[in-house]
Amino acid sequence: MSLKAFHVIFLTVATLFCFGFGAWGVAFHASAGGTPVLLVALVSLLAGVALPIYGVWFLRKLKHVSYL
Amino acid sequence: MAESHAHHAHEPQDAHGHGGDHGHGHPELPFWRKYIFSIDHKVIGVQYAVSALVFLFFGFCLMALMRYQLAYPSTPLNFLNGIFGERRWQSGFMTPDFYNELGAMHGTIMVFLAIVPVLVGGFGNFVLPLQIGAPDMAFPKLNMMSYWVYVPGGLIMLASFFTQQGAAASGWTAYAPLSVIAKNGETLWLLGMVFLITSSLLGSINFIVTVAHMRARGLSMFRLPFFVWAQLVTSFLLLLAFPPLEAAAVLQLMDRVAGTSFFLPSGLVVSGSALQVAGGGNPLLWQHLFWFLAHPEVYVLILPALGIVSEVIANNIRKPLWGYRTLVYSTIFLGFMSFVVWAHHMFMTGMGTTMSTFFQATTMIISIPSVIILTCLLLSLWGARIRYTVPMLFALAFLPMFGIGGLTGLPLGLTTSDIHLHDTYYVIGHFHYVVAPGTIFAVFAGIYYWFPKVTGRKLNDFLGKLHFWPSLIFINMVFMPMFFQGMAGVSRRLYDQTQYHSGSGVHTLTQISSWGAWLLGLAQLPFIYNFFASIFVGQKVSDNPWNATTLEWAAPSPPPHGNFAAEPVVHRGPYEYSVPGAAQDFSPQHIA
Amino acid sequence: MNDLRERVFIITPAAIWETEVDVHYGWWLPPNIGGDNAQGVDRLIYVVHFFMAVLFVGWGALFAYCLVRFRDRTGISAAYEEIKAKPSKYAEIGVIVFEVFLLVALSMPIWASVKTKIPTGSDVVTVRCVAEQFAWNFHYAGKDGEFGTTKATLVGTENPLGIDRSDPKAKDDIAVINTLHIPINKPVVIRGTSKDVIHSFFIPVLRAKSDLIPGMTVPIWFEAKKTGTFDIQCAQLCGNNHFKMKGQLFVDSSENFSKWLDEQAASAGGEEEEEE
Amino acid sequence: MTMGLPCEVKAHPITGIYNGKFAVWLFLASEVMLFGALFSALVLLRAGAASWPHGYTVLNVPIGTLNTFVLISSSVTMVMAWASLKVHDFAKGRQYLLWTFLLAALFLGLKLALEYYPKFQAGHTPGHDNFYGTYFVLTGLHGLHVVGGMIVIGYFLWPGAHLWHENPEHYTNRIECTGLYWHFVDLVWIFLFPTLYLL
Repeated sequence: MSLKAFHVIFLTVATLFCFGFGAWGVAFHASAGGTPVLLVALVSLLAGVALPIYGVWFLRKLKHVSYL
Repeated sequence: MAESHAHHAHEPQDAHGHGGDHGHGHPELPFWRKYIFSIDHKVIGVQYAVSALVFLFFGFCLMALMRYQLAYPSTPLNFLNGIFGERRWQSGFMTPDFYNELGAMHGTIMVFLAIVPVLVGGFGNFVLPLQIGAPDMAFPKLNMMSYWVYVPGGLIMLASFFTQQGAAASGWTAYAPLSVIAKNGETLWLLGMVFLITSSLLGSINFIVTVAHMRARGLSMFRLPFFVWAQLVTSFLLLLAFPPLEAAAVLQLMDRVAGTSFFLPSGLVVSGSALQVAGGGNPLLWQHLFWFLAHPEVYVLILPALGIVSEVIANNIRKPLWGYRTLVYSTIFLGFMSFVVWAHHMFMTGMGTTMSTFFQATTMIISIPSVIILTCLLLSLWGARIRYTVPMLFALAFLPMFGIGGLTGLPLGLTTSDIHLHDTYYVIGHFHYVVAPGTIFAVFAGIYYWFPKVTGRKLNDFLGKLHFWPSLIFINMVFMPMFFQGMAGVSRRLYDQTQYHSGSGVHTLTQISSWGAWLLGLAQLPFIYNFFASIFVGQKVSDNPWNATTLEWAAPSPPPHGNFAAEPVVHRGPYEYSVPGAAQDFSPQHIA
Repeated sequence: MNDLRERVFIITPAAIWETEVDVHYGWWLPPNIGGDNAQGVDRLIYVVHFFMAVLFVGWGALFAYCLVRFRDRTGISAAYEEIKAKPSKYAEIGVIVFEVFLLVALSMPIWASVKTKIPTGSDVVTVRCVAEQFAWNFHYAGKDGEFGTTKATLVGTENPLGIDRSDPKAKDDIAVINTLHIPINKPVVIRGTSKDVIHSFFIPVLRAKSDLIPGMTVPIWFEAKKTGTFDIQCAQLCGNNHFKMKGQLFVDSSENFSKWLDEQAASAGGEEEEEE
Repeated sequence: MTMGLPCEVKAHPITGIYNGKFAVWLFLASEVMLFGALFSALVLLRAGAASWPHGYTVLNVPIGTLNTFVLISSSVTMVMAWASLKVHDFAKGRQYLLWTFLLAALFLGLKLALEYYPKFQAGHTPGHDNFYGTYFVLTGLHGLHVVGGMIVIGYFLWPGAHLWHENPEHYTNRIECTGLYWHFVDLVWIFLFPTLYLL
């Protein structure tokens, strides 16, 4: 598996993490309060949206590189 | 040998190129690059083998000392007082502490510093690239590094004997909490283990890539000699089983030096006072992590040995091995299964029925491929024309010895019979039959078989037989009594067995065993002499003195740097002996 | 006796008896004085070894035959073709079937009985066993049948178990070192644990063995069918005096066992008065 | 010395990859076993513990999250370095590599200054209890992997950079291998962070 393929896997896991963490942070804020946590949670949700967009751009850029 | 220039003209000179190769404008490598920090797989293989044999001998000496204490627990040896010093030897007697150090270090040295390095590092390194027709390993520098990581690991282990508090004394299994509250030698042991594990990891990666990528043209996976398959499966075991032990070693190191309590439960009271740690740990965690490595490790000790034995048997029966593919599949299956049997070492830890059912079932399952492998080798003898060469004698002796070792595993693998036999001498007898008359005989078979390839000279036959027969007799004299001692209920790792009535009942057997060990030591003298003398005065032989078929015999003896004069091309399977219609009774793989 | 020996004896908190045991230990399994479980262990050991002997002899005979018949001599040549070996296939299937039989019929039922059918009821004798470097502490509940609480902080040379004598349940508790008294023909449950390192409680004549692990309590149960004095061994390396971690098992008649309990109770009560 | 071993640079016809990539994947398999064993140890200890704090009550979640993003970005710059080398843009590749190196250093700096140091100040050493024990072992071992990665990246940034001029494809391959390792280290953190900080 080349770095290209591994990067795609990495981005998938990172995106899942971003949404997961965002959800956790919002829930945590709802029950226990705390501004810093809410802030990083919102950033995380934004990153969760940004990462797949970057991923598509990345795949276009490396169209000619093998997955193997 | 001159032809080698044609193909590898850009390479530095052949290390063994007797004079004639000089003056072509290639700079000769300095001594330290050629023999010490060499990146040639053959030199590294020899380095590994020689270091490991030295450790093997050292580990044997530790055991010979222990055997005296066991056989004559009340007869002092006063002349040793001065030699070993007050802490180790008092008023003519070994101290119990020193006995435990010898025991722990004997196990560790034999497994991690002697057998694995000689099988994988030694034979694997020297033979494997030759057998697949490769110029070297895939990563020559990594190869050098794994040897030079192994050396400090070994030196740390040895150095621990000379520290003030002595070496590790908690057995080669280093069970917590004993090992955590033990003296400083244990810390050195853990450090040494981290080095040895790292060395094995580097080596195993190198082997796998080499087998996958460096095979000669035409050498498909099912044309590989069985030895290569055995090394490949072994490498996967090393690669995947060693890291958990590395994790465990790190955790135990933390427990010892950073005050954590991963393996220490709450409320420990040591020598009458409460231990000042946070507690909350679990001693069984260590055992799980340790045996997750150490069971696959058993197959690391035996699979390459089976590989060597198969090569030697195939060559000396002058016919193809029976069921080559079955052998390969069984070996792969063994490798997989070895990861799911580890807790059969832990039946006595209060394990319930669910766990034990699983682990004794997997243990029974893993016995089946071993039976199949032995059967294949036995059936290979049918219709053969057996040449009783010295390597063949060792290889043949391996079969029943390994058989005894394997069979005696059955009562230990069944929980109910294990209740009585667990941690008795029966266990010691069992695993020593696998690794001593088993693996070590395979190592001897390999040495006698490949010595002509390494040196261009043969070991003396008469001395070889003088080595074989006494060794066979005495090694059984050492280990056979242990089954009876175990039956009688003698516990392992006892400094003085006669303290218990079970031990005094079998004391004669203990003494027989000890004498067997010392005589076994004497029986190695012809070998040691033969080994060193033959390097210089052994009978010079051709490149293929055994009329063998595999690729290593296609290279010159000793093989030059880069191994083959021209890259070999493979036309057939590994054991094409006595092919009907062929001119000779062997058809080498590389001859069309 | 030389210096070292004496010193080793002093380190050991245990007194080592030189009394003669009541069975002969030889070169084979020691006498079996246990109940059904212990007999089951022996049965499996015998059956497995018979099976191993059959395999080894059969295999060895074929091996020896091959070595002689197919030796290198003039006039014979090796056969290139593989032989068809149906019998070996049957032998392998036979091995598998027999292993399943060993596992299901002989091993698993006994193990289940040892591990899960821990006897309960009024005639069961329960003893706590706390192993330490290098002694076995046995703790009997006394007349009330209930164990008093123990605390690690109270552990000392006088009170190796750390029994809290202020607990009313602990008043009549009995603590003994390296001596295990049990009555004949009654189920005995040992609740084993350890103070420091892992020990292994092993009574060869009862075919009973279990690791005693700090932080865990493991039940070990057995019945003794014969009175007498026997060895308790440690089967797990536990430090430099592992070899001396010897206890004695006294299997008493019912009367002698009650008598012994009464004597111990009297002396336990006496000790307590001294303390107060 | 050029050995000219088979598949050192070019892909093997059957496996489709070159030696180094194969070796790195094998190495990563062993790393999976290493971290797997430690995660299992954590699970076993936590399951058997009398009490075990929730990570967010004692650890600094915002700093941990920030560090997670630092590592994710470093993986992006790492892969960009390789992509640039693939199109023969050495200057740009090296720039991205430098960014990766700096982000790794930032991660370690934040970790040491804002996480380890205050905890040691408060007496929360590894020996405090098994929560801190596992926390320090897991994050410490991960930190060592980051240091290892920095050493490798640093090597290819400075002393090892000349390989580009001798054999650009070989150099690009090595950066790919470094990237595979670096992605793995980052992935470990992405699993480590929720396990330790959020559960």
